[in-house]
Amino acid sequence: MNPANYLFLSALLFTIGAAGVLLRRNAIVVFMCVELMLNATNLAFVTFARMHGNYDGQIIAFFTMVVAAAEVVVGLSIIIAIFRSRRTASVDDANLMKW
Amino acid sequence: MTQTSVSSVYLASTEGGAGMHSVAASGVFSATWLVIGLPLLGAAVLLLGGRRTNRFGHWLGTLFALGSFAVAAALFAAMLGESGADRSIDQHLWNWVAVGDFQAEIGLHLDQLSMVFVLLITGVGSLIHIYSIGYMEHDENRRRFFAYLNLFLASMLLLVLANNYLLLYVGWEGVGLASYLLIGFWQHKPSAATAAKKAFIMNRVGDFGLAVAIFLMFTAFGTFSFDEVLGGSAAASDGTMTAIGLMLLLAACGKSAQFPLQAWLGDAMEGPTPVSALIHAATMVTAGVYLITRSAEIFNASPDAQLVVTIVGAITVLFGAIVGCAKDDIKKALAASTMSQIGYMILAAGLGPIGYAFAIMHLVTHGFFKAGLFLGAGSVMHGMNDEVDMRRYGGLRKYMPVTFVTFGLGYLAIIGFPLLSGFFSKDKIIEAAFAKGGTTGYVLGSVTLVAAALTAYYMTRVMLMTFFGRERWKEAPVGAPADWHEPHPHESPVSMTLPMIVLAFGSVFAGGLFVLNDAFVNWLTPVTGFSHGELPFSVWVVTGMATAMVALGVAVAYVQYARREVPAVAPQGSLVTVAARKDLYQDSINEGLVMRPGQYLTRLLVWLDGRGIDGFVGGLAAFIGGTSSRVRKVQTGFVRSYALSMFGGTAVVVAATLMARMA
Amino acid sequence: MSMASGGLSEGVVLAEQVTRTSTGEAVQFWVLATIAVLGALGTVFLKKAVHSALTLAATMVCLAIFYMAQGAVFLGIVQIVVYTGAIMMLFLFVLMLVGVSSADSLKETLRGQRVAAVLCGLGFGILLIAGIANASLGDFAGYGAGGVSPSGAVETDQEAVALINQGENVKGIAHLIFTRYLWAFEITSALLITAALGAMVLAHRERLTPRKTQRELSEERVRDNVNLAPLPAPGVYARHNAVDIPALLPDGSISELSVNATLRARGQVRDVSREPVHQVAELEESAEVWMEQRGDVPTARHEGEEAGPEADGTGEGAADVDPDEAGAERTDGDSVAAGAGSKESRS
Amino acid sequence: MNGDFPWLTVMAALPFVGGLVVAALPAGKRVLAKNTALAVTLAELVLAIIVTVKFSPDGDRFQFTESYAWIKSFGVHWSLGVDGIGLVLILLTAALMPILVLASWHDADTPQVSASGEAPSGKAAPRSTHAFFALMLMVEAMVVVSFAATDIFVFYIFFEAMLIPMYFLIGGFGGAQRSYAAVKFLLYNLLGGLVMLAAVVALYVVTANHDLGGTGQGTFDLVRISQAVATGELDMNPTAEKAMFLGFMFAFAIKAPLWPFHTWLPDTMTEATPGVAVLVTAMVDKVGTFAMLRFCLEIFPDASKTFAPVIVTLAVIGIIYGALLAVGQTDIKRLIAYTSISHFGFIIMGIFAMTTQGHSGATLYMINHGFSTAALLLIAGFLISRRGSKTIADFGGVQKVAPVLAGTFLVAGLATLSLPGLAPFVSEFLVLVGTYSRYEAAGLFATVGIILAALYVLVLYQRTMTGPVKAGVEKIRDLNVRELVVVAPLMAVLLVLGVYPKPILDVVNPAVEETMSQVERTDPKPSNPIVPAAQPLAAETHGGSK
Repeated sequence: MNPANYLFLSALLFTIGAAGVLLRRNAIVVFMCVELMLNATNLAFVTFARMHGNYDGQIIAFFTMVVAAAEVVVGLSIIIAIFRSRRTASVDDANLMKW
Repeated sequence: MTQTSVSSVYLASTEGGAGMHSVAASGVFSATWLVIGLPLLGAAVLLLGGRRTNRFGHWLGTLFALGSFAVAAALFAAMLGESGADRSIDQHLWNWVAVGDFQAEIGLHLDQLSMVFVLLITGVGSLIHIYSIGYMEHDENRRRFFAYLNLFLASMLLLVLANNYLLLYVGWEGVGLASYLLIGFWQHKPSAATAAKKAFIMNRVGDFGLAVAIFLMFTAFGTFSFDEVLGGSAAASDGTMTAIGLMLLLAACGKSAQFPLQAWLGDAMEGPTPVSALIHAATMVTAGVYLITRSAEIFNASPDAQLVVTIVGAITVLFGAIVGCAKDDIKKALAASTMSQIGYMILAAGLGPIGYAFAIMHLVTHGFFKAGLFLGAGSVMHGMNDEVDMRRYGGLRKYMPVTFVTFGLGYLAIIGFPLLSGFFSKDKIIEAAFAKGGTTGYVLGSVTLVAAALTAYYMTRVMLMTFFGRERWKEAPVGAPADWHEPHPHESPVSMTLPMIVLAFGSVFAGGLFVLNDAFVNWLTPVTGFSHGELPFSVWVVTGMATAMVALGVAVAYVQYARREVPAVAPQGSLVTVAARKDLYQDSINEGLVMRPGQYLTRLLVWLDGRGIDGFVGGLAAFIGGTSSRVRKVQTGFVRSYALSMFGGTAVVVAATLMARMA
Repeated sequence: MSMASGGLSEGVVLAEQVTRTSTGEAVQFWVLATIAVLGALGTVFLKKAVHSALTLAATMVCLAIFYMAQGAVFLGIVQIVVYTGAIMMLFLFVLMLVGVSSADSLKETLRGQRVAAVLCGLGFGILLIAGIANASLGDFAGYGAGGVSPSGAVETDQEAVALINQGENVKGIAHLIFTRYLWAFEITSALLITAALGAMVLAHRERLTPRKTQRELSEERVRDNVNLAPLPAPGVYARHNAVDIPALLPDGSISELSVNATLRARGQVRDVSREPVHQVAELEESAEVWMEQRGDVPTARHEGEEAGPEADGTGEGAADVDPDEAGAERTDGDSVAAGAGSKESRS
Repeated sequence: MNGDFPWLTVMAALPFVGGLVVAALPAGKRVLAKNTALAVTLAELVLAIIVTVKFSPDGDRFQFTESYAWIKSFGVHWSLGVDGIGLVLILLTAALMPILVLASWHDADTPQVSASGEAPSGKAAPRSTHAFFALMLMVEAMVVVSFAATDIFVFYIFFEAMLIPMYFLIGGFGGAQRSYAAVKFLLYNLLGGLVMLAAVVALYVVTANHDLGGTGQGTFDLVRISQAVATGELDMNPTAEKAMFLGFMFAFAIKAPLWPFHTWLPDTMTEATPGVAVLVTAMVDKVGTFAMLRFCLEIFPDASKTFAPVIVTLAVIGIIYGALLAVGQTDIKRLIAYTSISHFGFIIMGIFAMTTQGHSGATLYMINHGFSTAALLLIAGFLISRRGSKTIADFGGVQKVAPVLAGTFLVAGLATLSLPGLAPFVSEFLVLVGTYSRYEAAGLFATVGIILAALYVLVLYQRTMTGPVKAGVEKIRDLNVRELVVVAPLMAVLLVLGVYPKPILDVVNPAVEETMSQVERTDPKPSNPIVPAAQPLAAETHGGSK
């Protein structure tokens, strides 16, 4: 097997995640799909690191995880705050900020 | 043919004469600047002093004018003591504008020609100052009036004393400003304000000519000082000289109210009468004649320009005379007369060296008698509740004897009664016109003769209607206001009659003195040059013809206005009369050709600016605003739509990258 | 796990440059990749968010194994601990707060969104995959002992190169983090603190009115004059003291007030109004049996107390009347239970 | 020669710091704020006078130069320095500011008219006076830097930053439509500035390609670039040069404003308070014309020559157009705005005539127009604030009730129509002569402007000041002491510069010579020179020799 397959897998997962973001209305699921996309990129990073034989890609993936953790914390708080005031977790319901 | 011979005669005769080799001012002459400085200081003191100077302002103003006259007289005396080129004096004051080749100085040039003008301006000007003390006695703004009079004198003196065209331009416009202020002195009258504005703007049209003439001089010679331009004029091309000449003529037309810029003069009668006297006799309208005479070399170098000058002069002579015949307003009749007389001068100046001296001579004599006539008219109005309609005068000789006599002498002088001032000066111009030679000479001569007859006619008419005949002022006019009361004609105070008497002396004797030994011509020749034209016939024939024409004019007028009753209301009159009363439709023509198209153009442009240029700008803004208000609907508020567009964009970027890589 | 460790060892072994992996890794890849993709699809398409979370967790674990297989041991562990362990659990907590049971409707409400999303996704995926397929990826350098200089050696510190060459993943990463990426690493700490603070601020709910004191509460209660006395405790006849069992009123119906409002709202009230009657009857029966066995004469008590015959009558009649009584009780109880929704909870 | 004291930086910093101080003064202390602002502007004037005195016209072209590295990565320096042209404009700015502060004394104290045009009620915001004067000082600082900058980037920054305080000055104080005017002003000028920015960047790239900054870098140093242009070291691609020239020119043409980019000016001047309107026309707009002379001609001499006929044509159109529109206006301030458009036409025409007279005249014109328009606008402002209307038809006979006001207004008007003896005449005549000697037709058409100028000034004067006293006019008071203090120096300057412009010209002329040599233009020679070649200095001495 060619290790490049990891990259194909990464692309596939990323696309699925992106489609999920576009298709799902539940904010939590949308968020999960975002995480999926991040994970996909991490996989690509790790693969690239292996490709180049150094650890820089892994470091980036590591930072991505840190950022993702921070992001999840804040994002989920926002979802909760919204849910608390509007009793819904649907991203379509938060649509007041428009023209 | 004749023309060329004349100009060659001129060239021969003025060798070393008109070249303006002058000496720097020293001795008495170093006080030349005081001539201008004194009235200027007077104006400044009176204007800045404000109400504090109200009490003595008129005396102060008169004092400054008289002081200026005294300095002028001293200069004249000193000049008589000099001879030849030493009579031409330059006084450099300070460098004004110096940019590259453009070198303008504030410098004065006093020579025989300027001297004549300085004496006339300060002399007659001072008399008018004195007269105004009495005339403006009851005006609350008398101080301001004297300030403006002083300003007027200063500007006019600057005009005639400048040693370059740019400084002359300053005086030129200064005169325009002073006339604006004085014509519009009674600003509360809308008609006065309008007349003042009209005068200034028509003058500005003339100023345009002067400005362009200076541009032309600068591009042709790189300078615009009198000595350099005039000295070099022979070297320049004909076309350039003709262009400069015509532009100078345009300037002269504006200031001297010559055709086609004559329309402001009649309206200028809205100003107080001393102002009219000042404008018509001593300042302002004479400036054009001065300019042409001063620029003699330029015109001598361009026969075409000279021809145009004579044509303009001839037209104006007749124009003024015809209008003068129909006016019932005493001041407007005199104004038309001025226009006609200045026409004489312009015509004479256009004749070249044959005429310059006579033009100036007529200018001086005219200064005397026209000032006298206007002051007389002012005196009449003073005694008649400011009535100006001659049809409401009549038989006033009994009530104002001094005015009658002085006015009468002025009248005799202007019609050219033998041996009075006007006789000599006008006769010389008629001679010179015939002496021009050829068809032109005959045409011009005939015009001047006809005009002489017309002058006699309308002046006699004025005289008769005012001082003789039935006392029409005793009857209430048709449609008189309820508070109309009969005027009580009375003689004016001494401060007013005294100047009139002095001027009457001038009217009577000036001409005779001037022709004695050709004193005047000899005096001016170093500046203007002089050549005797060759008359096609004897001098006495011309004199005889002129006298006959005058007699004819007087006779017709006598028949019409002394033998017949003068109606208190103007009769219908013939077509010509109606046209003349309306100044030969000059205002209608101006309105139709300039004012109305201008107004429409202005309105169109205002509309265009708002709707066109700004409309485009506003339209652009509205278009962008409208587009964005439509495009903003894309912002649905659904975060997934935004995500979709982002994702689509990413896909496009990836596609583009791939395409770039593939290619 | 065995496969994971196998992959791991193989990954580390991969010292020389490779264009193909070992068969073991290939097998592992194909198996786990399938799971990972299925998990991802599940995340997107499963109706319940909880299920999505679980499938996502599965995908993440697969990825963790991939990391380890590719020599990123540290990252693999972090992936499991942080991602699967912490983050996904956070998701689940939030799901619980928001409501586990609420299943999403998968019906699309935005016009054209679904079609466009699928098209975009397909296009993007195809483009991306085409791009990768098209890219000249070259050889994989790999890690491990063997002195092969990694291609990125120029940019990496000597020491790090050495560590990489020794296959010391954790040490190598540690070295990089605390040398080259120290600044970024420090920044992440600021980021995390900020995120923690942000979460607190966002989740915090500001009290809009001042807290009521006990005194105020009691005064309010008196003023309202509703339920002045303490609310009835739950439980029946001291036989049940569970909070979801309402107390019975004298007429045998249940007292709503005795049960927590939340339980009532959820319909989780257990109605036992029928049971006590039934059980009392049973009890009495057994008591009679017992007494008969003792040989005691109940009449002595009958004689001693006037209530005796009544009790007898009741006792005797109980067997007769019981079915009727019970039936009446049941209908009564049913109606109450239906009202409170207790029937469902019991089933 | 000038020591090492950073005069220009101090001059730039003083109003800036002064503005901050004024803004920070405690609320409600309006008088203190005004006095502080006045003191700052007077101190600035003193500085300007010191600098002018220390300036030696025969010395180096740029004096008081200072240069500090600012943004090293693309060679930006805080470089200041003045030549004669910049110096006199700085002097103009410094001289006008105290006058403007005095003239605007009460403008910000009262609440402003609401957008619906309702009469203001209640009290003004407690810090409105502070804000007004602080912004004025900020503008002064920026204008000074713009005139003194010898680094194109520094110039650009201040050229653009000026819009910010101006926006608030126009939008915050003035007539009912002021916010419309402010937005229009901002957008219009911003558009020009952005186009210029592109040209500035392009210029940097071009200089970098020619390695003017050394080590492969470009430079923004004006002196360096113009030297390189003059020596041929920087030979730009003609197309690129034209494009960059147009980019610069576009911004300046809007700022100046040149027809047809003028429509923001009437709105701005009509709505702004008189002081701010003067600030716009007398100083801020002068930055545009100054920059044409300084940057367009110096950096792009060839393109300037190529486009000169077009720009001169536009300028002539502007002269006539502005004058005709002024005649047609019904609003006093709008009328004055259109006269300014006409006058800016003269200035731009003089610049692009590329003759010594044209350049010196244009520079002098900037000064004179500053003073004359200031006088006209401020007096008109006094008049308008008394009557509460700016419609010409509401006035009439003011001369009767307020003779001093009318008199000074007339003098200002006469200056506007370039009456000889008053300052603008000299400059206008120089511009006309300079233009005529290169472009005869343009000179002739522009001269028609002097007739139209008489028309619009006198029509305005006649309708407002003369005639019977109209209802509502009779209670107009004459100028008070503060207003006289405002007007008197302006009148004095107009008179003195009219008869003795030498001090200014002496300073300006050497700078103009430099510019002329930069564009490689010489004055057209007279066809029949009177002065023989043997006497080249005759022009210098011929006055004194007699």
